[in-house]
Amino acid sequence: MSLMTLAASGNTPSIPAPQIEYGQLSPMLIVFGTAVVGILLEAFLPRRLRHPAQVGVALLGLAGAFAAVLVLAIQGYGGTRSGLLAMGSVALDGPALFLQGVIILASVLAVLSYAERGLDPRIDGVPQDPFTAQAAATPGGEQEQLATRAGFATTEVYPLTLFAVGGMLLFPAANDLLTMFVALEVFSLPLYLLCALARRRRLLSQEAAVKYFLLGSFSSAFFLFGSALLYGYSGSFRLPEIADAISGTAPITPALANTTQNDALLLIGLAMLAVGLLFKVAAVPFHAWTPDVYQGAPTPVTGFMAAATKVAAFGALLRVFYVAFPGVRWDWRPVMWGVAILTMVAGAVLAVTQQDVKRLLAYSSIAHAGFLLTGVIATNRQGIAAVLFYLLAYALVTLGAFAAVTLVRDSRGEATHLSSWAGLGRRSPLLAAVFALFLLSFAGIPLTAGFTGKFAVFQAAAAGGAIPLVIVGVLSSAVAAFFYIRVIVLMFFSDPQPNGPAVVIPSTATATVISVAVAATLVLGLAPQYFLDLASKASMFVR
Amino acid sequence: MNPVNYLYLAALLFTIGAAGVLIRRNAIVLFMCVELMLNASNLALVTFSRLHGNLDGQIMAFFTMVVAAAEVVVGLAIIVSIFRTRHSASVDDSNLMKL
Amino acid sequence: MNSLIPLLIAAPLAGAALLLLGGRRLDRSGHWIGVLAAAVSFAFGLVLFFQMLGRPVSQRAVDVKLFSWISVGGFQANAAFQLDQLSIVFVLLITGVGSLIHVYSVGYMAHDERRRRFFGYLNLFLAAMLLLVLADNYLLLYVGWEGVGLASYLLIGFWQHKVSAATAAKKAFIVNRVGDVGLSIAIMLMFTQFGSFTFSQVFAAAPQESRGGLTAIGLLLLLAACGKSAQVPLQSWLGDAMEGPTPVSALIHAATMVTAGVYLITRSNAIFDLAPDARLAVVCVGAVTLLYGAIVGCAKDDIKKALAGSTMSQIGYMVLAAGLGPIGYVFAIMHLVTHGFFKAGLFLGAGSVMHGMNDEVNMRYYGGLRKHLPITFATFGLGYLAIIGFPGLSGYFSKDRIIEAAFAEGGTEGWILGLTALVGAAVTAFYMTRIMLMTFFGERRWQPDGKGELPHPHEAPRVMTLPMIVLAVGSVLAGGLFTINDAFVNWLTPVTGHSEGNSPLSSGTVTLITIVCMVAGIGVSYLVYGRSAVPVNPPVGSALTRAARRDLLQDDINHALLVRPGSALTAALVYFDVKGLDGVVNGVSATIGGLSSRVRRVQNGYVRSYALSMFGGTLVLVATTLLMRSV
Amino acid sequence: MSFLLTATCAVPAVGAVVTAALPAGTTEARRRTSRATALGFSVAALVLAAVIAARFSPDGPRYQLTESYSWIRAFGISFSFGVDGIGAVLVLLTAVLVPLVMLASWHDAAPDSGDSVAGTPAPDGSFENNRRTQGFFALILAVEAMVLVSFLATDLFLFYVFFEAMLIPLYFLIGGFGDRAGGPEQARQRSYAAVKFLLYNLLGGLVMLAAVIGFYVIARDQNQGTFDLQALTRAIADGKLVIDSSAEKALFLGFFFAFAVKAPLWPLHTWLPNAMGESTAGTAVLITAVVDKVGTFAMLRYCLGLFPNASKFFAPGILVLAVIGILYGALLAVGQKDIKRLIAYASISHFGFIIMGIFAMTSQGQSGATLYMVNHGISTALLMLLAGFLISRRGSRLIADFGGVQKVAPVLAGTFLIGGLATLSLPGLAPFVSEFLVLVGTFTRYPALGIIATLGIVLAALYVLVLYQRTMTGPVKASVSGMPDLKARELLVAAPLIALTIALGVYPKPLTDLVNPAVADTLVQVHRTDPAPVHPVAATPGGVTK
Repeated sequence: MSLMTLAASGNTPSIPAPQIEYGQLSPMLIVFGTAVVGILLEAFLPRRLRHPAQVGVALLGLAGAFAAVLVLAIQGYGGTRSGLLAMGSVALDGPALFLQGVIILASVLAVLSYAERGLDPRIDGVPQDPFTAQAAATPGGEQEQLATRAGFATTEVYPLTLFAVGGMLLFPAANDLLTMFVALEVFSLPLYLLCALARRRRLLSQEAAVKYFLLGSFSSAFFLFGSALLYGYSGSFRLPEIADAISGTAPITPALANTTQNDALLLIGLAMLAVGLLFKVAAVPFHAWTPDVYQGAPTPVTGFMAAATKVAAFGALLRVFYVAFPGVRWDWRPVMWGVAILTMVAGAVLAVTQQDVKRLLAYSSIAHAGFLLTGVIATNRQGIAAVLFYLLAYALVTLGAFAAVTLVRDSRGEATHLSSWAGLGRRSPLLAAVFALFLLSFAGIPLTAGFTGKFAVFQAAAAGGAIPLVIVGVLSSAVAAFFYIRVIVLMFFSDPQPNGPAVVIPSTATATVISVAVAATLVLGLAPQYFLDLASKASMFVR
Repeated sequence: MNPVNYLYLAALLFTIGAAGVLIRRNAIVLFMCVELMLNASNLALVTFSRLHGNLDGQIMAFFTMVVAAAEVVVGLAIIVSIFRTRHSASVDDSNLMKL
Repeated sequence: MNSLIPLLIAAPLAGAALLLLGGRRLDRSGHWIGVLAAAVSFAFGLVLFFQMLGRPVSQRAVDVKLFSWISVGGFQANAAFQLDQLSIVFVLLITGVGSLIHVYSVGYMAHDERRRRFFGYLNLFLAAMLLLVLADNYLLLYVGWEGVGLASYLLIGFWQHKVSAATAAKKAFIVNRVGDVGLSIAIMLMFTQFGSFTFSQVFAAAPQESRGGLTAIGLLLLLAACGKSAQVPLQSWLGDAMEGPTPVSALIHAATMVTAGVYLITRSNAIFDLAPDARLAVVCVGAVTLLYGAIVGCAKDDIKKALAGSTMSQIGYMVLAAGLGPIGYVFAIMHLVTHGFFKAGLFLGAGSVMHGMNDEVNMRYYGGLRKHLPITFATFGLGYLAIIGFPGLSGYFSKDRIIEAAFAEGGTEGWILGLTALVGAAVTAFYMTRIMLMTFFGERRWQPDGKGELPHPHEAPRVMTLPMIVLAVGSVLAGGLFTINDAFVNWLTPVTGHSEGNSPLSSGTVTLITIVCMVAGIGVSYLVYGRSAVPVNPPVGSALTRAARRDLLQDDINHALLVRPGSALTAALVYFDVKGLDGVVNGVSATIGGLSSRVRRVQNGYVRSYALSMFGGTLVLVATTLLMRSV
Repeated sequence: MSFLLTATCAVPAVGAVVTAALPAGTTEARRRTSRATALGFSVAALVLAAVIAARFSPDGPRYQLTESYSWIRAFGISFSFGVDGIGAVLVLLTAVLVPLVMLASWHDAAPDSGDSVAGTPAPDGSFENNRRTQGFFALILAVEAMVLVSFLATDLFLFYVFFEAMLIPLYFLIGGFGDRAGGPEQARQRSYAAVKFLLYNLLGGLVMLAAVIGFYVIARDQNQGTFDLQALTRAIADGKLVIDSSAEKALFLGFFFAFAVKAPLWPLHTWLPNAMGESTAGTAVLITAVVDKVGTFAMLRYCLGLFPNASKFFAPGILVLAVIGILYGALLAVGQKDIKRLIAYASISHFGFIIMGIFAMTSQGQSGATLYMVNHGISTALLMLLAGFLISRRGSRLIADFGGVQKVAPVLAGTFLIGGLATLSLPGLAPFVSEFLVLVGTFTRYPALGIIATLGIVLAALYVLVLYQRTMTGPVKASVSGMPDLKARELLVAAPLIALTIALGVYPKPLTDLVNPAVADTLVQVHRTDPAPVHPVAATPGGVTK
């Protein structure tokens, strides 16, 4: 029966009012609500109060959301009581809660490093944060100088970030493709803007924003078209229903019987959906935006993107593949094998010759995406748990690393060229040691968080029969180790440049970020049992 | 008319949009091509909705439109600001960062 | 009283430790500590000897186990000693002659600032040699064996500031190491075959072993003996070893070191008896070395090197005798003992001459010294007579019996060996007479030293002459004493066995021919060096002479065969390591780096090309997904 | 359950933290405090190691004093410690060497030395400069702690973690505290050496990681999802854990590769000469005498214990590589111009012996190899530390820059000679016992290889004596004429090593008693027995026990 005939019959069935479980959705609602409050504050508060107020509100909101996540987890929504919310469009289960927790943690740290105002010298007694005084002013123009003098600040970044966080919280929890698409855009659009807001080197910043925006929307189009095809195949956007259609257990309508025979719809849709997600996780060959955007964006934003986006995107990737497509894993696994291998190898090899520390970390994040993909490919519970744990470790260490990058500065702002990092270990051994610790964790040296994560994903992959992937993984780890160590060599065993950068003593905000990251690196490396258990308990998707 | 033809049209539009992204230099045109891709998807969605006889696809199309509108806001803001800086909307001029 | 046996070694070892660790405090009195240690050991040796005499023949050999040294699975090595008739002979020779050399050194090294250390090394030498002859298994023997090598290294290179001395010391050690490889492998082979390397057990099990196995063991032991006893082809170190102070040469040549090879072969008689092929190799080596040493000895102008050639030749006799088997073992040892006396005497005499002649060693710059150094002349002369086998002196008895035994080997072999030995005897007489004539007779050919002063030859102090006199007495009497009632033969027979063999020539005939040969050698020598004046500058000489002066080109041969290819190989390997292996390592990293910078170019900064890569990636992804299904 | 083994590992670890946390070394007194603190901790570790050795009963079970604490249950990983005879002697070795290395390096990490990191002076009073001494000693203690854990761990994963982690402090020791001589070029060389060391070993470790994971997955599939070594070996012996032959070979190679890099086995050795050449003598000793032993130790314990059949399968090939290494290392040593690189190549030759002994799979070979690890540690430490004293006096590592040292510094020359003689395995000194056992053990099963390897002893004599001759003998070169003899501190370093060299050469029984039962157990694991003598002596061989 077509829709037209349905409407014509005049016998419109009553549409049931949607049932919304506000309590269980509270983490996202709190964040969105805080973001709205932030907009209002922006509108009504005097300029000088905005910064403290926005930071405070943002942190408060995130803390509230985190508390909500904790409460939900304690109440068992991550395990036995997990279920579907909002008419089945949002899932509340272990992976969702775990990743939401991680995203909120990462956001808290990101907000803290946004709030850092002690790094750039004050201008006319006004402390300078990492963001441009007035985004609309042309770089280097008169208007910009005036704005700077006047102590303008783009405090809109906090609500923007909160919107992004809200989207990210929703993304891994989305149980249908519609919600997922909306979540994708909700967290992407603020990020495009955030990229453009750097105080220094605004040309690069704007360029990063343009690139990110164009490529991001390009990939969204693929995602959307993929969704459309899958809808065409299965008649539904719901992930479980797609799975049912694939396995043939769905109630058969005539149209469905027709389309489910057309595997091309399914497979092309799957591939295009995967493109959208792989773009967000920065897998090769959809990675090209990563180095440029990471380099150009304001460093705190880069940290936030690198950490939280990856977590959210992997969460969605896991859910899509584990909930919707387990029935066709023999089709997508070989392809994902190829992507994983390409990502690990290309990320590691390309990083070898990088000269900019932010680009280096970008390529490193690509390589890590490859390692994470091996966990996704495992297609077993251990794989889920391993990816969850890896994301936790990776997110915290990444934020720490980017926060550390913000501290190395010369007269033009952050000194990200590697040559200016030479001899940093002699000028500032503490920072160099901390950064070295992060690098060692990235490199997967035992007793650091990175090693535990790597071990977890590799063993899951091996258990899933992907031994060759593991071998490629360890070999590219060795290549990756090379460039991490190159930085360490540079910091500790090279002569400092005569006019090299100085390390600025940060305020409590950045110091907190770095301390938390160090603690996480060590705790997740030395005593990861609790978090592994947590990830393991959370490794069951609800359908 | 067989609804499948709409699907072919959607695929064609999508491809045209993608080709436009690859070929055109002007950021605005590039962005319009992306919009074209989104609308191609919308066409597909609506077609499938009709095919399956449920409303999900049409609802999705509405959402897509909203999202596209939001994207335009953000995108134009970014493109305009970079145009003001560089006095050029050519994406090929933005390659300070590479390698 | 068997606990004295370890003390035999402990005494000189303690002396060495005391002297080497004691520091400068002992500089003034240290040398006497060294002498005392040697003498005490000699005293212990005498006590043990008389105790042994007092026991019935069957109970003369005693075993003392100190502790289990190495014990892993079936590999059981004990620190255990065996004192039997053979070892006591060596003990007495080593400690007796050794003590005399110690005493002599007190005088000889009186002005050397490092005298204390010298005595320490001497004591170490004795200790190592005693360990060698007292060990009850091959592994412990090996310890002494290498210990001797170490001590000789230290002593030959004692004057380390001389490049030649340091080089000679190194050469001695390394050449010896080549021989040691033989001993090592022999021990491993014994362990593999018998599960043991203790003398008694190996000898007991030897008869079950195949002839091939025994031959292999025998040849390996021969290789070891060649190294230590300076037999061809491992003879090259001996001549250079003269770089050491003269008492060291005396010690190496008479009492220790070079005798070790003969000891090893004789000790292993149970193996050689069953391995005729190995024995044949032994006699060949002995015969060749015998002539080799003799020829070299004829050509050298350096008094010590001439004596060194003589030693090589005499040891050749001993090895030859030992290789003859039961016919010869006893005479090998007997010649070894008598040789110990007269060669020590000769070297100490040579040292005395050098002492008088400002350390000049070239005999062409000697001449007419008999009046200036009467005691030296007398003792050296007696040693000379003994070595050429002058009837009635000790060399006569021992060497004669070896020549006899060589003939007694029988067959063509016997004739060849016997004649070789005879030729050797003649040549010995020739070169020894040459030394005597050039040194003590004829015109003075003394050369001024660096300050333009002629040497003032003077007799050495009593502390040096006394040992020379004692040794001279020994050189005269030892041989005679040993032959009374075949005392020496009977003494050793329980250890080595003895058989008379059947010589084609009667004993008397051999003796007669030997004496004729000797006289002929003396005669020729007199014609060359006695009748006419000795030229100060050596004549060009025949090709053989020139070759002999260069030790029959031994170093050139070693150089061409081993050193040059060896250093070429080393250089090639160093190159290979850096460019080859390390090149691969660095190449891998360079390849990755190169790959990286090439692939990097894809990241060209143009957003449209990024989009293209995404689009291409999507197509590939879609295509492969579809392909996977169709496959 | 006693806490002895944990305590032994913990003491140096705590020491490292405490030393690093001491007030900055702005004055000599403070620096002395930090050095003394570090030394104190290392001596405490030595005392504990001695207690372990004393409480270990050779007749008891293989692993004793065991402790186990849960660590990462998710992967079946625990903090399990246990000591066997092989571990005990290596723990002792480590504990003995570290204080001596510290004593020898007493002034190697002094601040404002002008060389600091990169050939130019560090800014005076800078943070880096003031922390230098503490950093150096703390890093040494950290290495010690990690090495001890590796020797005492009875959990495969625990072992792996520390096997890898110890690279990091060592890396900083190599790269940050190199040899003093030379300018920027040498600084470049040093950082090259450090990076090469780390990457090479990391690559080995990562390959092993893949094998560890593979092994774990296979074991878990058969309900043996644990990393506990004892449980695993028992399961293998009982047939509860069956690894398919080709998988076993692959896993063996994964493990072996890591150990062969670390040991190092020819042709994976090229990092060692760089690392030893460019680091301080103390660090070089730490690398070759202590850390590299973890590699050979692990071959014996893990390769043979977990993969008995693959070990047997690959043994001939490995033996060939080992023999090549013996001769190759020795020949390369002969060709070196640099004292430290010479010693490094000599070590490569010696590691060939050790590996040969292990894979000959006879009791003599393996006991010998274990003793060899200890003895090589002692002798190389002696030679290398003395070489370090020598080099620091002249400021050059080139052999050609020396000559006639014995005349001006006889004690230095004499002790150096003893070190050299130990290196060439002179009978009567400790290395002889082990070398001969290895050779015999190899010969009984592979006579040809045994014979070829024996040639190595000639080459050893050659490189040692050539080194001694060129540096110590001959006329005194002007550049060494004012060279002082050994100081009391330096003698204090050399004396115990010399005493040990002699004592263990004369009476190795305490060590063999500890090692033999563990080796016997290893041979049981690989189902190998010693070849019987062809013509056994009629009576029981003298003094055979058991």
